[in-house]
Amino acid sequence: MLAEALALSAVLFAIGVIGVLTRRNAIIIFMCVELMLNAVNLSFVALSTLYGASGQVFVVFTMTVAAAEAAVGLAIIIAIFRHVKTVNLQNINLLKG
Amino acid sequence: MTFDLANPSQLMQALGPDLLLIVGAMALMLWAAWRPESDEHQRAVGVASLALIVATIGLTIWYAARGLSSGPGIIAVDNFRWAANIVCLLGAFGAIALGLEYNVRERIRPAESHVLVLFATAGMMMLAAARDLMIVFLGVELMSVAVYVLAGLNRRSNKAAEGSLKYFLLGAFATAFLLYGIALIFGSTGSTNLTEIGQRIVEGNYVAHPMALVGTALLLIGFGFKVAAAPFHMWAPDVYEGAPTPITAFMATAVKAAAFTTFIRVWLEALPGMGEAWFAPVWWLAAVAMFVGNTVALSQRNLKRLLAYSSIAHSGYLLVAVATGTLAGSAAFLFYIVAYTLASFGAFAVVIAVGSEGDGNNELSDYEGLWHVRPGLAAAMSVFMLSLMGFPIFGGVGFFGKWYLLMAAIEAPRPLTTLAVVLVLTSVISAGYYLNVVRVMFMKARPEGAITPVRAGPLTRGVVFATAVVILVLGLVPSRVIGWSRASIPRAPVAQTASADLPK
Amino acid sequence: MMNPAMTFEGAHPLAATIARLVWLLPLLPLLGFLINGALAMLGAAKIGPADPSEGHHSEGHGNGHGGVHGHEHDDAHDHADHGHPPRHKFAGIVSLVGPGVLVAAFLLASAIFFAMRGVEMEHPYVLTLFSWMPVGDLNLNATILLDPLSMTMVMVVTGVGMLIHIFSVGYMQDDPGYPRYFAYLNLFVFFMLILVLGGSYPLLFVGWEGVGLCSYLLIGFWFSEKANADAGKKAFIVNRIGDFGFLVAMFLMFANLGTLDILGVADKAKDLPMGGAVATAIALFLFLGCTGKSAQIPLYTWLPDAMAGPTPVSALIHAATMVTAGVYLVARASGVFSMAPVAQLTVAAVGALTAFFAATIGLKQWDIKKVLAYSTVSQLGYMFVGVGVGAYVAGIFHLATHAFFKALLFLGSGSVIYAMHKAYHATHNHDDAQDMRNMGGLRHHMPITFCLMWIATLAIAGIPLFSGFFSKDEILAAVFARTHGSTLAEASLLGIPGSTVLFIVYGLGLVSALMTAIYMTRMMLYTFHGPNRTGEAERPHLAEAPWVMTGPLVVLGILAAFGGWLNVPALLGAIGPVGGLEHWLEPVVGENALRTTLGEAAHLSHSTELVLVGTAIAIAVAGIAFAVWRLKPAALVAKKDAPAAEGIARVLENKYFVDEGYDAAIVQPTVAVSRNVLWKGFDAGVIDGLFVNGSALLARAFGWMGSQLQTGHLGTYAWVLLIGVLTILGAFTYR
Amino acid sequence: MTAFLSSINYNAWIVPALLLLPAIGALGIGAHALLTAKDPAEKRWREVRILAFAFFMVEALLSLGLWWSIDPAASGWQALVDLPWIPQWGVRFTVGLDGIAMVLVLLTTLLMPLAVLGSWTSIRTKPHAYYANLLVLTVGMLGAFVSLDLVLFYVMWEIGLVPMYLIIGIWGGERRLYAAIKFFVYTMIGSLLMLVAILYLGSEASRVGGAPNFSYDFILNNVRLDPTTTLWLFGAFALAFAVKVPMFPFHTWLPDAHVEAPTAGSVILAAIMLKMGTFGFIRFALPLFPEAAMNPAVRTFVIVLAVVGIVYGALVAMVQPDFKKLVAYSSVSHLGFVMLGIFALTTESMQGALVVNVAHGISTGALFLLVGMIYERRHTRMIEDYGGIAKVVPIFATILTIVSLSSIGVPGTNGFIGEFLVLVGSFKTQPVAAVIAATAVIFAAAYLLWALQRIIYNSLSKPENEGIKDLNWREIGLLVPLVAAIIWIGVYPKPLLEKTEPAARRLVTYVEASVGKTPVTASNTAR
Repeated sequence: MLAEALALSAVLFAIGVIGVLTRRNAIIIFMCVELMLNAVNLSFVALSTLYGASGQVFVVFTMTVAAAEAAVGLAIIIAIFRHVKTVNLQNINLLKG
Repeated sequence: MTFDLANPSQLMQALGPDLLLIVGAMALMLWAAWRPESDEHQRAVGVASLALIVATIGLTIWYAARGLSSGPGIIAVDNFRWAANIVCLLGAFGAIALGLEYNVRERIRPAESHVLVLFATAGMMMLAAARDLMIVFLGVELMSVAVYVLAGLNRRSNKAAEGSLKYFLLGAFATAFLLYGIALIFGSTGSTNLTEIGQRIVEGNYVAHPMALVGTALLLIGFGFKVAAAPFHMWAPDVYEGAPTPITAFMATAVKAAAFTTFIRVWLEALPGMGEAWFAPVWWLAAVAMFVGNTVALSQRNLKRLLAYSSIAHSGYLLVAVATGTLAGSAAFLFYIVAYTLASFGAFAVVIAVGSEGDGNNELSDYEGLWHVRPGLAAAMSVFMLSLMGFPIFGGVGFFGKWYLLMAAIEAPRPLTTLAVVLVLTSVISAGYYLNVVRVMFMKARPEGAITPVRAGPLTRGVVFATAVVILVLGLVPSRVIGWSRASIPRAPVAQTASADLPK
Repeated sequence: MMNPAMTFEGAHPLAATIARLVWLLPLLPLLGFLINGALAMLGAAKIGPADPSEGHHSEGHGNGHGGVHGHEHDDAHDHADHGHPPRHKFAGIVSLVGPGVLVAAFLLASAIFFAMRGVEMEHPYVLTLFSWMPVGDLNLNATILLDPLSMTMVMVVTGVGMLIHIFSVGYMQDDPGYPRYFAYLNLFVFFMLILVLGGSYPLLFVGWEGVGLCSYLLIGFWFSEKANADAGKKAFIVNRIGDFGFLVAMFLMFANLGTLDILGVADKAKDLPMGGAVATAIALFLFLGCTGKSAQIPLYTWLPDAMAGPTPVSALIHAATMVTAGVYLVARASGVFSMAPVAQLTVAAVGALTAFFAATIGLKQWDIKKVLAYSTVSQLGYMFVGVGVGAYVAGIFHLATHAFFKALLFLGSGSVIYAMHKAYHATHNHDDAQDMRNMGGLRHHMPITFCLMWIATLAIAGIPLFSGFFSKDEILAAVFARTHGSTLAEASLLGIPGSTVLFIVYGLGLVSALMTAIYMTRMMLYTFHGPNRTGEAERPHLAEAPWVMTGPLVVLGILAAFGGWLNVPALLGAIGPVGGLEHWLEPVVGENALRTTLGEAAHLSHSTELVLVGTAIAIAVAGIAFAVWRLKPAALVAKKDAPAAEGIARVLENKYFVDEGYDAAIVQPTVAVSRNVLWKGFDAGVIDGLFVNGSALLARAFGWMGSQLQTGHLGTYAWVLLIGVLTILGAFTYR
Repeated sequence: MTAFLSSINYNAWIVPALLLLPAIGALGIGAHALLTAKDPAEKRWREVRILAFAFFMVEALLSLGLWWSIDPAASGWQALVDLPWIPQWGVRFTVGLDGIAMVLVLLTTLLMPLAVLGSWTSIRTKPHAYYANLLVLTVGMLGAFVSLDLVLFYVMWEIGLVPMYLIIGIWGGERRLYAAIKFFVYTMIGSLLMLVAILYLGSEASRVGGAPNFSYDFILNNVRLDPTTTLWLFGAFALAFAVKVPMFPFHTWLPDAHVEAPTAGSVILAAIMLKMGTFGFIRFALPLFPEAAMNPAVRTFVIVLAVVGIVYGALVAMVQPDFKKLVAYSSVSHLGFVMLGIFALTTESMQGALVVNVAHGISTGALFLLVGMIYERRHTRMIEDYGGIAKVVPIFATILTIVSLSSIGVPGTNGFIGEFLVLVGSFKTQPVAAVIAATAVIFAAAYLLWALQRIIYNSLSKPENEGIKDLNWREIGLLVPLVAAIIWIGVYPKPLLEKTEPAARRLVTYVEASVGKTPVTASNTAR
């Protein structure tokens, strides 16, 4: 049972990574990152069956942190939107070289 | 006096300085939000936060003086932690001090900018104290989130917003890897406490264990990103250029110092058993970081981006300390980070002093013939450049920093002589751009149209000359700091028998 | 520095006599140099303003003239003209100091000479002045070595030198650089005395290069003319090539014999294997030095160009003293040479070849000084034949007699040129005052010079009773005597057995004697006999030079005539003391000479000796007769409308194009290679271009690539990050 | 004299004093700059000149005592001062002298005032920084000659870099930027490799001796390494010194640095800084790694480089249009002699090398001063712009001739003594190299006389040359001591040779004795 759960979380993690690489919209990229975080939560929960409750405690921590991060992240995305009227990362490349 | 961390009140005492800072920061945040935005308010909050930092430094020094230690638990109580705290607090102090005048010039009115710095510093102190991967994760997140916002502080510049967006997205992306690494390490060893992990890896000979291997790799990737080492450095130049200069200085020094502190503690306490696995990658990571950081810096025209690449190169040098995997390496790291922080802060302070409103005047061409107009600033800048390059006497303590690193590398059980040669040769490349700054300032005539930079505020000039003087003085008599950094090395919890070999 | 720590050879008989003051000999000319040099500097110098850059030489042609060059007309050859410029303000003092110092030196030398004659000397008188280079086991002291050989040279140098100094007072009186001239001349005598009196080879080398330096300064005395400066530089550099040989010889001596003292080397050389590699190498390298200094093949090209200097200089340096230094060195190092028959054969062969080669060129030269220059090269060849075959006394004897008549010839030609200049000067004619085609029939205008020149010509041609005859004949006899029964005969040079080589040398000697007679008579005929070609207007101005110049000529004339008296051969015992010089030099070179002739003195049967003398006289007379018969001075035409020579004449006139050959074969390729291959190609191209700037460029290129990768798009960053992740994961898993 | 010196305990404080005085001087000039910020530039310029000159004169006079107080025959270090600097790393401030170091220290202290006098009128912009740089440079150079602790030596070695970099870069000619950075990076690559080697030695010493230790004597006596490591370390040290000497392939920085540096800069660079390289070989590379130095392959390689440097330098000098570059390449040739002398390893050749060191310093220093003086008047360094100026500036021409002759090595001048000893000495062990090197005697005459002729002789054809003013009293006063030294060493070199003889002999015997031997006992080691 554990192996399948870990495999699933690994697959989810990979999907998240591919999402970040291929998509161009900032919000979708952020959602993919959240997906990766939740994949890790899944593996934590799976592992806690082996080593007792401390894994699940960790999940609670990651969830709260993810929430805080989401709040701040979206605020940043709104700030960038106010400037360039778009969240498409293709034309956000002022800083380069 | 040894803290028994199982007992909550003792745990609270062990976290004394951290708590003082966090509680103070929250109080200040309320006060900041209470009054409408204005320059005076922002200055008042700034001064208050400086006072808070000084108090925390005082408490930390008092804690360090008492020679405390702790039993096994989620946090560590040793000189390494207090030393790292002091470095981060000094970084914060510098950032806020520069920020006070910089914000007025750039019309950044929100007083919360100083409070955010305090929160980031709280995160750093947590990282320094962390002896549990959970605390590491929390510290990293607390610090990063605060710094994501700080990077985008200047609402009116779209560069800042773009910088903070990139920092946020890539930061989150990398933290996911870190977290996944923690999960796998937890999966393979069954615990998140560094000492337990260390024991289990050594006993169970986990070096061949696939999950532990992948876990260590992911941890390395996570930390690699946080310290902006080479393959993971792409975000750094843009974020450093976009962020307000005091915050860039803060990111280049304090954030990097904290990240390395936890990196080294994890590597020394949890993963020495995995040495076989991570030695080559860390070796190559250091070499690539040094090479990429120094060569790309050669082609930079904007001074902030140049200093960004220089900080990437310095991450490479510090990775050499990690690669040694010895306690002497960690002492060398501490000494080097002090020298590096002084020099970087000085350099950024000069960038602020020379820069004009709207982050103008940061191009190398604006520095031509600066010596004829601002001899003091030019001389200070050349001291910082030579210190970053590691030049003796004129570069003061920078030289001894590199010296200590090289000595630790050569005297490591597995001598890194070739890496030392790589370090030395890449620092010759670094001479190319560091000296270029000096050359432009001293050897070129002041172009006619160039406007003489307006006289910087007292605090900025204070930071510039204070750091320059300290660098030069330490350059002559470094033994004080050497003794101090050799004493503050991570020490295993007291319960265990003292096994760590004494660093030379 | 001269007087402290002088250790007297207590036991030496000479120590008590005036010879004790021998260190004063070189000191006197040095004082002369210092005084004259100071006067020259005082006259010329004008101290510049405190701040050199202000008043940035605004006035182009302002009063910036130093006193040195008076008014700006630098004539090609040797005589300031355009009316009488004011003589140099210190001319009076310099005329006293310059020659005065030489007279004093000559008197002291004579005193020492007579002191030496009065004392029986077994070993030379060595006077240590101070410790020069006390290094490791080198331990070199500055010592003076006084023995009959060096005494002879000192007498020649100071005697002839004195006469030439006196002559120069007249000759150079109107020259603005008068004090500078005498300063250099005195410095030359100082270095020449160091050369002949030096007790160790490095000290000798100091004198050796010192005279080279002075000849550089004096040849290029009228430096404002590029040709003169070039001639000076050429002389110095060619001498330096010779000095390279001398240096290597000294290294060999030090490495193999462990000492550099002349006496030390002499007695250590004895136990070297006869004809061994070491002795031969040392001797050959020493001879390389001599070819440079004494203008033998292949390094003779500088001597004819050295005629660009004032004529008294040519007389003193390029006839009497400096060029004979090579002969003196071979005589002094006779210990080594006698141990190396192959080297001796080489010296003799080269000497003979040079004698013959230079004589042929002398036949077709038009410039009177060039004729004399090639004649000197030829006569030097003779001397080297002498010392080469081990007849050191004959070589030195010819050196002495040659000094007398060649100095006379040069000074005579100096008077002629002086007169020609005065004439051309009067009529503002810019014709060549040294070309024989513009002279002719001067015997009516300059009778004294005419007679004295004839004496010298007869002497050099080898007419009996004149000095040349005795010395030249003795050399030829010595060569003939050694063709059998001597170490030379057994040795072989490049496969040719020694005796054949000596026969060839003897043959060449005879032929060159013949040619010498011819070209000397040719010179006399074209200069003094036949119709005058100088020109109607100039003729009245041709007159005898003032007494100050003709006086020394007379003295030299006497010496040239009766010089033979010094070393009368046994054959003509009647005339004077038999073998005077032979006896005088015996203690120095006697033993080494005997070694070459296998123990007993080389002797010729009475009849062969008579035959040899006969042939020599016949040759001399035939030469003169041939010249008188063949050459028609009347047919000559002035230089400006003389037809260009072709065929053999042209080749000889242009001295076999040897100079152009050297230039093309050695000088130009070296300059071209160093400029294009070494400097531009390797230095700037390879080291700088490739490595230094190249590596800087490489670093910058990497940097540029890195910054291009930084596109600003988050996608690229994420990709790079992922590549990093994958590499590290790979590194961890596939260890 | 020695009694007076020992009465004031001269040896105890002289070396630190010599190092400290220029540092104080630099600070003094800095203070002067701040105090007189308001005064007119002209007045400040005149004052700071005199102040700087005063400091250098005091330094020179102070150092003269060394001639008597240092007894060259004594085997231990003279004027030894040993203070702890960084106890944790075993780095100590140990300074001391022996015969060789004393001569080079005197060369430095006596030449500096002349160099300052040489640029008396030519340096007008930012004089304070200029003279402060010169003073700091002196500290660096002296430090390198006297330090007996590897770290101290490295620090002093690097101190010399920045001031010279600034002097070339700020007050130099047109291509000064390129020349300055090239000089800096060239030297830095070499010295950083030396840093790694020093560290390696330090770690070996701490392994052998327990506590970390960088003292020269300790490492000399106790550190024995396996042949391959010795070769690597010798290579690192040798590269750093070879760049500085400069030896053949690493010399391309020298012509640029010399041509672009101001007069005083190129005088110091030629006369003293190049000697730090040769001194490094004598003090560090040879004694610390005798096996590597005696290893036939290495030795022949270095000697081949030296001889190639001699001939190459002379040949390339011949074709230089720029007189200063010509002198620079002649320095490459002269210092090739020094390297040949050192690696021939006989007492005579070592002594010769030391004499060439001093002689080259004086002759080339004087040559650069002269070039500087004529440059101040005509503002061109190209040889063909001159011609026939002996008529216009006789004093200059005479002195230039004398100095050129000493550079060619005509006997009676210092050049001859040095070159003769090197060649005589090296002939015994390296005959072929000595003979090839001897050909440089011809090339030297060729290139220098050819240049001399094109400058002072030939016809005075160009009108600009006629207005040149001759040397003034300051310049003559500056050159007379140098010419006197040239003649003195040429005619009576005994006192100079006696000073360096014992140290040279000890070095040669030590290097030869320790080939393939067990660790040499403490008693008979050389310093």
